[in-house]
Amino acid sequence: MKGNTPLLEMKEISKSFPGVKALDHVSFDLFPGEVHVLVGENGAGKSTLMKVLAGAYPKDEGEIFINGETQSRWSPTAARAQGVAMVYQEFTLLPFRSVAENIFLGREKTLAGLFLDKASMHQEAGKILKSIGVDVDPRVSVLELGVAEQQMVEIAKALAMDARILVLDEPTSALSLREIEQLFSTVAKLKKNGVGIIYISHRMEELKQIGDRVTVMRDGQLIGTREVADITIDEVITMMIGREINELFPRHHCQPGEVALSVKGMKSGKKVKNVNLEVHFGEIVGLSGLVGSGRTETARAIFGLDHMTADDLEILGKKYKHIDPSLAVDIGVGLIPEDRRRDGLFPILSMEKNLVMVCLRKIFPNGVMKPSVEKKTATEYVKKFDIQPPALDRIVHHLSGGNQQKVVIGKWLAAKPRVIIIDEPTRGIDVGAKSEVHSFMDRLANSGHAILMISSEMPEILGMSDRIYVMHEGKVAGEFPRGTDSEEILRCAMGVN
Amino acid sequence: MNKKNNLAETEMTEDVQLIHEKPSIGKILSRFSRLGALLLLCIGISLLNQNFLKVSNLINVFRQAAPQIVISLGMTIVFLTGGIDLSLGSVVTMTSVVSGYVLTQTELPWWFAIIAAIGAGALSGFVTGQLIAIVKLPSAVASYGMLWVGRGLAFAIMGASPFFSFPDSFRYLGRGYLLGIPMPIWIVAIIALIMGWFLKYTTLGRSLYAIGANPHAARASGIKLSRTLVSAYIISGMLAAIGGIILAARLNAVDQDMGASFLLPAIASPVMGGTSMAGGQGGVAGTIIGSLIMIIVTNGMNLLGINSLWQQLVTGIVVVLSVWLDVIMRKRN
Amino acid sequence: MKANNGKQLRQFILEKVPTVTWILIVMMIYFSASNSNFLTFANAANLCRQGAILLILCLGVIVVKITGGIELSNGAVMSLCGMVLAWVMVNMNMPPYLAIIISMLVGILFGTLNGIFVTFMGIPSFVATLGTQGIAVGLALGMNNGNVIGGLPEKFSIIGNDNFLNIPIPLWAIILVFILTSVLLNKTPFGVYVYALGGNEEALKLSGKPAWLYKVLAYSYSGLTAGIAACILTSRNMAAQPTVGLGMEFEAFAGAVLGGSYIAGKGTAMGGVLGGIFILILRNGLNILGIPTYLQLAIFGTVLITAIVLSTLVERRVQKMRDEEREE
Amino acid sequence: QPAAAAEEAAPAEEAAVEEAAPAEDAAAEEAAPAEALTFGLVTKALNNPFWEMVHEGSLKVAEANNVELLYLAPTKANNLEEQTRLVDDLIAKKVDGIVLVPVDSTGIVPAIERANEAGIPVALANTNAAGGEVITFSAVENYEAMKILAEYAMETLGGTGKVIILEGTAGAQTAIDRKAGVDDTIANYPDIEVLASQTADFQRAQGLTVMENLLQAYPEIDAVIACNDEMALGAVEALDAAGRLGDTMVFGFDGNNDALKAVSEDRMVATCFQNPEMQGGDAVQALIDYIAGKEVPARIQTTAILVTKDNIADFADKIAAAQ
Ligand SMILES: Nc1ncnc2c1ncn2[C@@H]1O[C@H](COP(=O)(O)OP(=O)(O)OP(=O)(O)O)[C@@H](O)[C@H]1O
Ligand SMILES: Nc1ncnc2c1ncn2[C@@H]1O[C@H](COP(=O)(O)OP(=O)(O)OP(=O)(O)O)[C@@H](O)[C@H]1O
Ligand SMILES: O[C@@H]1[C@H](O)[C@H](O)CO[C@H]1O
Ligand SMILES: [Mg+2]
Ligand SMILES: [Mg+2]
Repeated sequence: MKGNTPLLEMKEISKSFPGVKALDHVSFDLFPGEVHVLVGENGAGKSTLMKVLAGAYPKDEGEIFINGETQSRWSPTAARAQGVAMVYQEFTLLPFRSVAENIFLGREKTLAGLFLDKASMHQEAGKILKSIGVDVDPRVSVLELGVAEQQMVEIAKALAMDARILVLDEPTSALSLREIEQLFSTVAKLKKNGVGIIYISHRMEELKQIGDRVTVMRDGQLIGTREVADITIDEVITMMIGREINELFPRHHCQPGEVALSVKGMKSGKKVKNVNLEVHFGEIVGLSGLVGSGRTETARAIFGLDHMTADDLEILGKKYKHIDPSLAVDIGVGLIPEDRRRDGLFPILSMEKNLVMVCLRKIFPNGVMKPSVEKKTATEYVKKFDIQPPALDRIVHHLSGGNQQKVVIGKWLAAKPRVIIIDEPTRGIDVGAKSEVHSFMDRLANSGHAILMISSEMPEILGMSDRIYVMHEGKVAGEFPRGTDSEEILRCAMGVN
Repeated sequence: MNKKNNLAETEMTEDVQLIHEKPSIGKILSRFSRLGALLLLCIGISLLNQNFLKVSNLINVFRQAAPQIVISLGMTIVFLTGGIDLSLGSVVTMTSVVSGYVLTQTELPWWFAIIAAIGAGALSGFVTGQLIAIVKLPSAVASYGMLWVGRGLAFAIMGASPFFSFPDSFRYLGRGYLLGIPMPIWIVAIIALIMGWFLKYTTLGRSLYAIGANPHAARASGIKLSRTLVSAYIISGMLAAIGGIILAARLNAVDQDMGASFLLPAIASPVMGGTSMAGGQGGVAGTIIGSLIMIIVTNGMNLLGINSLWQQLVTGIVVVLSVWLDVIMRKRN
Repeated sequence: MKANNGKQLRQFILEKVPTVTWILIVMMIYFSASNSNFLTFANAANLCRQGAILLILCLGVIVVKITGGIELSNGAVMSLCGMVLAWVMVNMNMPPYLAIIISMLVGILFGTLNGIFVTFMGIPSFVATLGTQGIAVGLALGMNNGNVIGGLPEKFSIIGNDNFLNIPIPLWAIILVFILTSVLLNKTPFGVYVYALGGNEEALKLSGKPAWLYKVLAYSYSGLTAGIAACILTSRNMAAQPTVGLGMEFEAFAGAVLGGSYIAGKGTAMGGVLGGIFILILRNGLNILGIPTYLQLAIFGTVLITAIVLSTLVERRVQKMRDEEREE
Repeated sequence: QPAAAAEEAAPAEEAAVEEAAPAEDAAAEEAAPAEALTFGLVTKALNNPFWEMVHEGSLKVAEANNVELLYLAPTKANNLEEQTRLVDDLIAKKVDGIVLVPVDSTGIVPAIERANEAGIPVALANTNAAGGEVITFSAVENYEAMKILAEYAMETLGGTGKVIILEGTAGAQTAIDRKAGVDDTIANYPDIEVLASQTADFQRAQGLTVMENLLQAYPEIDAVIACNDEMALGAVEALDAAGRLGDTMVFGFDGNNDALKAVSEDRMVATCFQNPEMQGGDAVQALIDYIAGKEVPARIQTTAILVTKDNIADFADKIAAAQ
């Protein structure tokens, strides 16, 4: 493989955003028929490097070679012409338009160069979708698809370009196991056809599954490139964070106190059919289950974000018939949401304003604020969570993913809730930030908080929970003590007894 | 267990040094770019015409700007939440018609006319807010509907003929002086101070920014979305009513068209003052500057004797250019 | 099978046809029952003639609205186009057909100006089109000292008042602009890009297409419709008045909204036309019933807001039904 | 001499009233037609009490003759496009006659021609049109009336001073004639300096802003001659607010109730009463007569009365109605 000219060579690429050097002389190459995995902490610069490759961002410095030829003018159009196709980390579909229209966006088939040739677009879109095992009518609008199907359409859109270089930026974060398998077999097929694939993922196990080579980035710099066969996951992680992680899950002891939260016979929407659960002070309770089993909806219902009914809802010793988020905040319940961009952050507001948003009404009960108190509170949490950079006036939009998550957690803890619901505490954040979040959770429980943790990552469930509930089709299907093995939990989640 | 509840003491081991970012020259420039534009404008005009800087003219400028500033502040509040209130112009009309009705068709005292007008503004804002918060109409659509409702009510209350000739006590609000300063300027000053304080130092004010920055997160942070939104529209309705009262008192009459011409300046002033229509960003001072720029451009043209027929052309260009300047300055950051 | 038919009917009533259609039908039944002069050929022709201006503007607005923009300049641009149109015919003796082309070019020019403000200068469309409104009104007023231009060549009145193949020419104009708009939106790549601009502009940029160009073109198109409408309006009055179109932008906006385009990336030519017709017929019907003007507006406002609320509720219901179906 | 003009005018006005009275009687005498007639009245705006007076005058005559009268006006003041639509809707409604006050004398012509085609008689009130067939035009002689007013203004000024003219809606015949009346009068007074002549679209709010602006540019203004009362009253408010009402004389036109009141209170110097009730009533009467097959004069002239402090007592009832 090394003997050929590389399909792609990026040499000494640099790129700055206002205040951030996102890429600092990074070099990267790709050979035909290989899967080159790109890993790194949140904000390491992976997506930025790939966006430079796709022409979405102009580079400040450096050169791009395709098949050994230097490219003088680089733009989305040029990239496409050279066979670069990319599945972006962000949503790039048109929600109200048809699947076919999305797949062919910008490369429409026309009759007489003027009018859309819808028939042949539908036909071809159908073929591509089928080839990756997706059963979706190309005529329906994207709005009607589920998240996983939408992600598969994004992939089909890239495949439709007959790319020689295919970039997949975290393609699997929204996919279920079955779809991930489909994707991997498609990748294998493409490899055979000599396509070069760049694959970005935070899921370390995937690295071993499909990667040929791996490149690690940190803080906008290239740390190194290795053959996957020659390196262990632990070594990769060390490269990523620049130190060894000796203890992934800090949770050891637990002294449960009184019942903090108790829910009986709760229903909400179509996804929550019958939920019974209890969380005690000083305890981390894991809520496991398959994607779509209704865990997020359960959390939202308890917190009052969605409408719900329950036979019995008792929080901190008081019974409630109805609950809404503002009441929940007042009585000491916090929800650290799954979708932090949507439900957690105020991207254009400063770190300080984000951090005090929930506790505002608590620290200023008469509605009039004191700037000094506000600043003091925010400072406290910046320090406590080591948010980087520790600049109170910085707009959180400019922070990296992990630091954004710390702001969301900090914002909630500032309100001093006694019952904390955390939905996917470490989704989309890198290994370093992950262990920090875990140690926070551990300390919170030890200091007497009641924590309900939803997670799709089995190691996290097993490593952090003092007790585990498993949901299946909107119901709590089982309860397990710490130390239960993963197979038993999975069986329960799949409804097998 | 309770004493362990507080993490603070145990956790603050490492002493992280906060970064206080020194504002760069560019940042300072952009921060004051609007004020700079206003000053440049003033200098330019005063070089061309000595009358401009006369106290009497400046007082006149502020007096003319008064209703527009008050109404634009109402729009600012709504912009902060990420909405827009297209009904403000007709709320101005409707509320001043209400005050005109009370003043001329009833025996009620003049101050009751003011209360009635502000009440009508609040009510209209309440309905707009409900349409947005409860029915979940986009704000442009809901307030657009209310634009016609407000106009319709104004016409219906007034019938086929306008109200005029108001008592002097009411007209004092439009043309009276207190300590040598016209009443409209007092009113604006007081309102600006209250609104500035409200937005900066109250939790409700902060909630408005939060909703504009991200309504989902605002709800999930325990902010009462509907109530906060509705109060924003109520406040803007009330401000429109106050603008209407100043106008009616100045004109000594109300007619069914008087508010319509305020809608567009009310949109342009906050935007020119750096309030983002997308929500979550902006404030009182910018809006005042934006309004003043627009008024001073007109005033300057009058002083320079430019035919009023061409004035809208110049205003249009100034609006575009000053927003452009703002865009450039923001990008620089 | 039966259930399936029911579903299709439901889909037709709620999804395929904009809600405003049904409200429109109810309204028309009420007006025709109340006054025999409403549902007549003469009134239909009247509506076509007077409605052409609004409907054509609505079709331009809908394109801008789909891209996620707002168009507030078309009333003023239409006035200016009318002034230029009359000016070149009266003062330069230009033949009407050339003058018409000039009117359209002026419309396109000012539409393009909007587009440039929005794309290159990054000004929000609300403010940009507002600025253009001021510029256009200023020019329209200034160019003839605020005066009306009359004395247009006799044959120019054909456009606004005569028939071609027994159909009023303004109706032809509506039909042509309607077909042009629907073809552009549905049958050409340009249409796809217009929807993409509103749906996910980033996606369009990433696909390597010059998004700015299509955005500018969308505004130019709206300008073109203002130029076309100006020809009809000027011909109907046989005079050009500098502020004649003022306020028209708000009616056109209402039409676009009622036609179901208050979300960026959504909307159809049909919706725009139906929304425009709704406004037109409501005002016409109230006039024909003989409701005094000052009461009409209150009714108009109430009906408008009811129609908007109803459309929204229906839309939400449809979305819910869709979600339920997806569940199955 | 101005007083003389008023005296001259007064008897003429009485005559006009007499003229109208028998016509009403005649109509009342006639047996009511089998089917009641429906007329439409279209004015320029709703934001000027002047139009309500035209409406009331028309309504009085219509009711006395068992005619139904629909009253429509553009919701955007003085808007030609909307007014054209209103006329077209009345044609579609097949009313029996239309009393029309054109916003724009040229631009309205095709609408009148469409009414002609539909066989619907049109009577103009207050403002003339530049074409189309109309059965009559009922109004004052604006040029002459304005000359009388302007002449009075020149007298009061003593033939010298700085003057501002506020013009009416561009393109309206009333505005054009009145402007010509002022201009031609002032042409005879070389010591009069016209500082500015701007339109305020016959509206009070615009009169206020235009005047506020002009006050900035001109530190010395001796008189404002406004082509209608609404603009004059707007100017009065601006002057008053600037504390300059004592230095500047304001002249108006129309004789609206609150303008008359302003004259009685010395806030305005003079106005010209043009009897809008009669303008509307006469036009309605003409339509009724025309339909009944009677001869109708092509021009019905309403008498204008110069109103000053001297004869303001004659209008006591109208001033009372202003409150
Ligand atoms: N459009 C932008 N404007 C400003 N800063 C940006 C922009 N895009 C990325 N950055 C910054 O550049 C740095 C690299 O970001 P990038 O998205 O490439 O990280 P990543 O490695 O893809 O992280 P993740 O794993 O969270 O997706 C971060 O500090 C980020 O905040
Ligand atoms: N806040 C939300 N608003 C709307 N839809 C949501 C929200 N959160 C989740 N969903 C929808 O729920 C589905 C995901 O399943 P759900 O969240 O109910 O299950 P879960 O057990 O929490 O699984 P996971 O969170 O791992 O996806 C997706 O279709 C997603 O669109
Ligand atoms: O004659 C009338 C009145 O003067 C009125 O004030 C405006 O319109 C004119 O035509
Ligand atoms: Mg990334
Ligand atoms: Mg979930």
